[in-house]
Amino acid sequence: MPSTPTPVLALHGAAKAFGPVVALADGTVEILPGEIHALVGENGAGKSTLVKILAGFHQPDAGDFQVGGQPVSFRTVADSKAAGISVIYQEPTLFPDLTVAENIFVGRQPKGRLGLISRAAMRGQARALFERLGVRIDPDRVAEGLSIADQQIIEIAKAISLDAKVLVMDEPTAALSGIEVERLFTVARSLRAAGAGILFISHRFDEVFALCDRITVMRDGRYINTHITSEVTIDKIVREMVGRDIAQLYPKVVAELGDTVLRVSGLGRAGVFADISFEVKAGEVVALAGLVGAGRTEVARAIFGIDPYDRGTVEVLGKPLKGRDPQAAIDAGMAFVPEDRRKQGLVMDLSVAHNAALTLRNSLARFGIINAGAERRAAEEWTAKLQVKTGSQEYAVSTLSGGNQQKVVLAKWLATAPRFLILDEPTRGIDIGTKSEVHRLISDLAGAGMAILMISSELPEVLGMADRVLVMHEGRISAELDRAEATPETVMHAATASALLTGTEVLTGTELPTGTELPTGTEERTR
Amino acid sequence: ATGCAADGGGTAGAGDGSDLSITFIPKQLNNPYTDVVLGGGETGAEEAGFGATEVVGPLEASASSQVSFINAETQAGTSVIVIAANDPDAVGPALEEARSAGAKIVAFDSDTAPQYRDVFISQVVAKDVALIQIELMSEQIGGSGEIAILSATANATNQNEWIKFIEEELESNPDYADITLVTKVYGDDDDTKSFQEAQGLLQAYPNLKGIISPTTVGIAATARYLSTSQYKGQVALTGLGLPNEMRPFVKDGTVSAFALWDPAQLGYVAAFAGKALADGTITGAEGDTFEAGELGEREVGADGIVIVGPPTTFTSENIDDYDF
Amino acid sequence: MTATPTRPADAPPSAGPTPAARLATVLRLRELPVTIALIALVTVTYLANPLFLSSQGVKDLLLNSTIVIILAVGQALVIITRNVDLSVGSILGLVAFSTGTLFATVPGIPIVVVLLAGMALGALLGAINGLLVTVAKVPALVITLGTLYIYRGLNNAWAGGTQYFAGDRPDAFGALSVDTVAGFPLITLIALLVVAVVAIYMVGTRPGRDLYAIGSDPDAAKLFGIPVARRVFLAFLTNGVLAGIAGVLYASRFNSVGATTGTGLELDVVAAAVVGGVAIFGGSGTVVGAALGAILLTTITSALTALRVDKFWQQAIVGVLILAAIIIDRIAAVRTAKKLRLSEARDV
Amino acid sequence: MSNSLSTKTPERPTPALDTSTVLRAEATGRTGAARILLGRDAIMIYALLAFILYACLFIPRFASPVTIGFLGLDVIPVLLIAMPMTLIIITGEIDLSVASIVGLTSATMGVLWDAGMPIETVLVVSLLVGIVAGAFNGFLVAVVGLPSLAVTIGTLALFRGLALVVIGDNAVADFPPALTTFFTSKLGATGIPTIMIGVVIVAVVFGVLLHLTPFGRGLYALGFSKEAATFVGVKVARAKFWLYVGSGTVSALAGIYWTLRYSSARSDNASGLELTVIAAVLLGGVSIFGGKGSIPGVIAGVLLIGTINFALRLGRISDVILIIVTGTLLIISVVAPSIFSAVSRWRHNRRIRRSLPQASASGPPTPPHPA
Ligand SMILES: Nc1ncnc2c1ncn2[C@@H]1O[C@H](COP(=O)(O)OP(=O)(O)OP(=O)(O)O)[C@@H](O)[C@H]1O
Ligand SMILES: Nc1ncnc2c1ncn2[C@@H]1O[C@H](COP(=O)(O)OP(=O)(O)OP(=O)(O)O)[C@@H](O)[C@H]1O
Ligand SMILES: [Mg+2]
Ligand SMILES: [Mg+2]
Repeated sequence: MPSTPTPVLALHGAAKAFGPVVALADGTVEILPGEIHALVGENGAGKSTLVKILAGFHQPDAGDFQVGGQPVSFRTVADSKAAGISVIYQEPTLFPDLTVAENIFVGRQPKGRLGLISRAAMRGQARALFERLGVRIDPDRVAEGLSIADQQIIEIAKAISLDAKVLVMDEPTAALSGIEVERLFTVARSLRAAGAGILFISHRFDEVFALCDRITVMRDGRYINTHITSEVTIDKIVREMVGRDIAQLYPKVVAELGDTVLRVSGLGRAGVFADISFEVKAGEVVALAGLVGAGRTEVARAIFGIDPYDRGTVEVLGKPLKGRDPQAAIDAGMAFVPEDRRKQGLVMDLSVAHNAALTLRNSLARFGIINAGAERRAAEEWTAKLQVKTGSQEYAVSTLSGGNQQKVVLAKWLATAPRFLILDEPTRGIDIGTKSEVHRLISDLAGAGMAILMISSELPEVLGMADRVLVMHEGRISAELDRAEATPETVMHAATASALLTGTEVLTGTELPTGTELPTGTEERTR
Repeated sequence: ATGCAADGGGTAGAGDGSDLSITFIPKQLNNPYTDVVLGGGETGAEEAGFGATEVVGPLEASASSQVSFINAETQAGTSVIVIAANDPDAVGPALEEARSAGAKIVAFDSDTAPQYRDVFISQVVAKDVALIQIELMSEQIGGSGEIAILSATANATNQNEWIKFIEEELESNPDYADITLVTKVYGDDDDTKSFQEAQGLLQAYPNLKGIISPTTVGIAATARYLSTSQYKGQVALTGLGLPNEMRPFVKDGTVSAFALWDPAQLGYVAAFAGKALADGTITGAEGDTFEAGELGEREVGADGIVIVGPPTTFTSENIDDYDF
Repeated sequence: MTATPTRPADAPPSAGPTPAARLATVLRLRELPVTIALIALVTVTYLANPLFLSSQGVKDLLLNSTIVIILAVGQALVIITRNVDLSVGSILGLVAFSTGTLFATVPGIPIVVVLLAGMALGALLGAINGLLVTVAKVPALVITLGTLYIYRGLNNAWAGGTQYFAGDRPDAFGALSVDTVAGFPLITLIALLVVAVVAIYMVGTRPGRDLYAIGSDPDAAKLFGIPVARRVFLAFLTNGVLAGIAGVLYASRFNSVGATTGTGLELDVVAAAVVGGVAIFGGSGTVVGAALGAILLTTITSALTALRVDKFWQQAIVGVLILAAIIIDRIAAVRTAKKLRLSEARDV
Repeated sequence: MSNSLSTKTPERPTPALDTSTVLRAEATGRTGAARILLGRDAIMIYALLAFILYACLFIPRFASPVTIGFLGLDVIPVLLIAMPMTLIIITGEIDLSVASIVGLTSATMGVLWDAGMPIETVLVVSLLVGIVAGAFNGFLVAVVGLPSLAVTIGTLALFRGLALVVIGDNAVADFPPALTTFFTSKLGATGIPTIMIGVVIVAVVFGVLLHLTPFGRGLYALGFSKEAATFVGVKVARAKFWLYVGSGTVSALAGIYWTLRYSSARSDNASGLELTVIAAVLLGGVSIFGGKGSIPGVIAGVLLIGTINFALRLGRISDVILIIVTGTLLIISVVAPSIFSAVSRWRHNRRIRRSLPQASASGPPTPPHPA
């Protein structure tokens, strides 16, 4: 092996557990100066946890950490920053009440006269940064209400303005369009040329192969391998990431289709999505694919009545559904497993039984009083069917592991015996074992005649489970693909294609929603 | 602090009373005027021969807060409860219960409704207090002009009675024909609030010649405001105040004269009245008499009211002779 | 419909905000409603009763609001971090009484020393709040409700029936709230100085901006590496110091200090901050706004008296004012959010 | 490496592929009797019983039926208002205006009675005033969506102000004696106030509502996360609105009780009571963030403060001590759990650290470097 320069950052055998869940068992990565290093792995592989250890946000339970050859042990995020590590987190961390410029410079605002913060200097520097990234965002507007893409750009601006030795980017491109991604790459390459080390996390292999020098693969919280990009193929990386045969993971059984259960026509909400029309038949699994921020969750929420919509109709079994009324949706036979089980799916302090029976609470009541016995039986039935592993039905769900929590969410919705089921990221952040159980369940349910709409950011899951794939892009359905037509390429193309066109082309033929206020001075405020 | 009790070297009361207990329930604890009254009361209780003397009460002077203290005393089997009522009716049912459990009830300083107590120890004849205040005011403003009253709480029994007499006197007495009472405001016996009420009065009534404040907190706060404002010396102030509190304002000319009885005597007499009731020497009927230590014999008047003594007028000449 | 079509990615950014944008910024200021309300109130009252703005009238207005201004500024700091301090009334009471005690027991003690002592006591009490909130990580509302009782209890236990009166204090101390410079009473000048210093701190220093970031999103602040606990502690400490200053000035301004001084002030102070545009859930609002809120709430009482409005209406009007403030704030927020959603949206 | 983990979880089928490997075989939690006997509410009830025992033994005259009577009458207003307050705080909101509604109700009763209306009408109209006041809060919080802390600080001033407007500085006292005696009467020789029956009914209604009905389940969900509640069909705005109406109604009942028990209708009745109620509710184990708490715990909290209060008065110990004790209890009740959980987290982390392999043992892999 040739003698190599000292890594700017080296982490070996890092471990981190949250309660009973081991998020990271062996986090290992070495970044050389002047290198862009990719970190890939499935959802829940522990990438973000590793990033948060580098950032000093989590303290590892075990492991060996060096920066510039010196052992370090960060106690706070500030320690990590001081050591020259700059991090873009997966979830944007903007302060909604502060202005864009301030968000970039929090904690290190440029000072002017009398040692006070100079707003003019801050504004100027922010503009310069945006110019470098090739975007236009008004530095003086507050961050509240920015699109996810803009938020991501601000995160990037924030990180590169630090002139750090190590730049860590956790899925920075997830919400960006082609042009913006290209800009980001240019900036990243120039930082590399200046000698910085960059850790780049992405689920998009084209980006990884276009940008990165080396690739580290993680699986199930463990380091698997590191490759030099030019010496490896996508296939090999995918095999290492997944660690098993895809077919085994997605036990899809194509079911016989029945009547149309859900019909959505012309659904639209100003500024969020438009012209959404599709059907789901009994026994069918329809996947809603697209990039993060494409508006899939919004559509599902509107269908279920969580959010309002301005136009269009939703019909269940031929009957129109009242908007903005989830109870009506439930009564009509709908169920919705939301994407964030901690905040939306479960009441963490309530017991497993109470959670599992929460959707049934009205029908379990006689004379307005919940029948405790019936409640326990209803809860037990489904938690048993789904093999929720818990010591007792009376434990608070917060004591369960993520996978088991997700099963409780599924149990509580399946208990309502729905005709139509929406699954939003049903396997996000759960372990592989449970994951395949969930996939088998989805197949079984469809086989039993349930209509299913599944939102997923995992392409293999979409391709493996769906009978039909609807691809969303910027709030519209950009493609509808049969199981046979759906390949990684066709889906990704539909999810990103129009973003590769120029803005004006996208716009042609788009009607203005009537009655929409045109805000004044938009060109000033926005990109 | 109690001039009366100190100079007499009074005789200790009857020996057989040591199993009797007395409890004072003032309007509010931690109030300087109350402390003087209670000081007299404790001296009186000791001289009258009570075996146990207690002082309990709420930290805030609200109508209903005294009730649970009365209840606790009822349960403790206290022989005599001496109370200054924040509200004449709110304490009624609780006092009835205490009485039926055998306690004697003495109201002092501020009366309850008459049916709830055995006797009421009044500072002075209510009318006298009213008259002396209006008289002092009339002197200071030369018998004509607008005046206002700054009182304690709007429900305070004693203040309202005096105000009523003041209003009647203003209407009926030809000497006061040129004096008009423009408004009554309430400082709730709270220093800050009284201060701001005084301020508001002067702004709202630019022709105001004088303020009567029949409460020690109110007069002190008003005096403080006047002494620091342009109205010092222009607007007259009188009422009922504690000499110790008012001394600087008398000295600097903000106030020329005000009145008060000796508060310590109030507590002192109340203790002896309680003893007499407990011993069965009196029942609270009109014409009953009892020995009030060094203050001599006192007689129960109409409605069970016992008058302690005439009010004193304090001026720059005599104020240094008093220490309370 | 949106900016998207005009998004030439490399168009040169404009140099600075246009005059129209500046005007828009002014119109969006959270302090605007309270300022307008204050001006309107003073004008109307003045027209009805010119005495309201006589030199004595102005002096009284300023004196009345001085104490609440200082407390509201401190409270604003705490609320901006998404916390609240209900114990300020009790802190003020304790400090005011200790001021009285100091003057009475140490004859000839310099006023500055007393002021510093008051600030130190306030700092101690504020630090206890801050420690409990940050170290035990429990909600400030509960903790400061607890310390409200404890501090008040301590004050009652210490003071008992003792009260200190104006006469017990040196004349020079009392003169602080009597003598004026350019029409401003000295204690009001102290309060204005406090407002200015804290306002500059909040606008112009990094730790000050951190407080906004923390209130805006505490989780993000932690992820970002802001020393959240230290900053929140500092906010409580500062609030304690300011309550301490207010306590000392209270003793100068009012006749007596004793066991009950400062009782029931807490909700008035929170109300002043809210009326002044400080969002109750943190992240936005300014100390200048809070100070204006304090002035408005204290002025309304004087104004209604000067207008001879039945005093029984005063408290109800204060209530209406508080509600109006939050409703206006809400309407503004909803409108901005809607505008942003439409302007930022993709072309759908 | 994986062995050291998987041996601990033999019953899991796919340990090698499992990120969320469970270190302990089962999640910890308590079941059945232990859960009930060791819960937060139970601790409050033990504390209450322990204090009552102490007071009976060491405070003269405490152990008597008279205590029950006086204590009962004293705690009724707080007990009543604490019921809806518990539900409101569980949903993550707050109502600071309750004491002002008591004052407004009392003032209304005074004025109407004084104006010669029949007492039945007076009671009904006063109750309606409370309901309207609650609905006003509910409208602003639930429908308009304003922060309840700010709204109810505003209505705290507004309702108290309206009480002043209604009755001014008058006090009305001459309510029908039959009614006022009824309000202080006792149930035979038990010493229990007759009116306690009504209070128990209110407590049972709210207890059942919170713990046994679909609505109550929804409230916990709502308090934990508004989103989670919306997903299971809880009508968030409607639920909150009715809670504030409930709060206004019960506060009005407390106002009627207050007025008739003290036979005194005044605008300043019950002023400052809101903080006492909130302190008692929080002491009873309700989390100010919502989602946690129970009616039995709150009742124990209210009774604990009430009993300490009464015992101190019986022992003629100054209210000063009571204030300090209340504040200290409140702080301990929130700080103690967070200290316990910090300690157990620390112990858990230490165990994990020991059970996880150290990096040095596994030996750092040597990734390839670009040539
Ligand atoms: N704070 C936490 N508490 C409990 N479990 C956690 C926590 N953070 C992460 N986890 C769990 O740790 C595992 C790894 O999560 P992590 O976010 O690191 O994955 P990732 O590789 O970044 O996935 P993705 O590609 O979806 O971003 C998941 O099972 C997740 O649920
Ligand atoms: N409150 C909001 N105000 C304005 N725009 C919003 C708001 N919430 C979401 N959006 C916009 O709606 C779009 C869709 O967001 P969302 O993240 O839910 O999409 P998604 O396709 O469900 O992605 P994923 O499920 O992978 O996270 C985003 O572009 C976002 O900017
Ligand atoms: Mg991640
Ligand atoms: Mg989504």
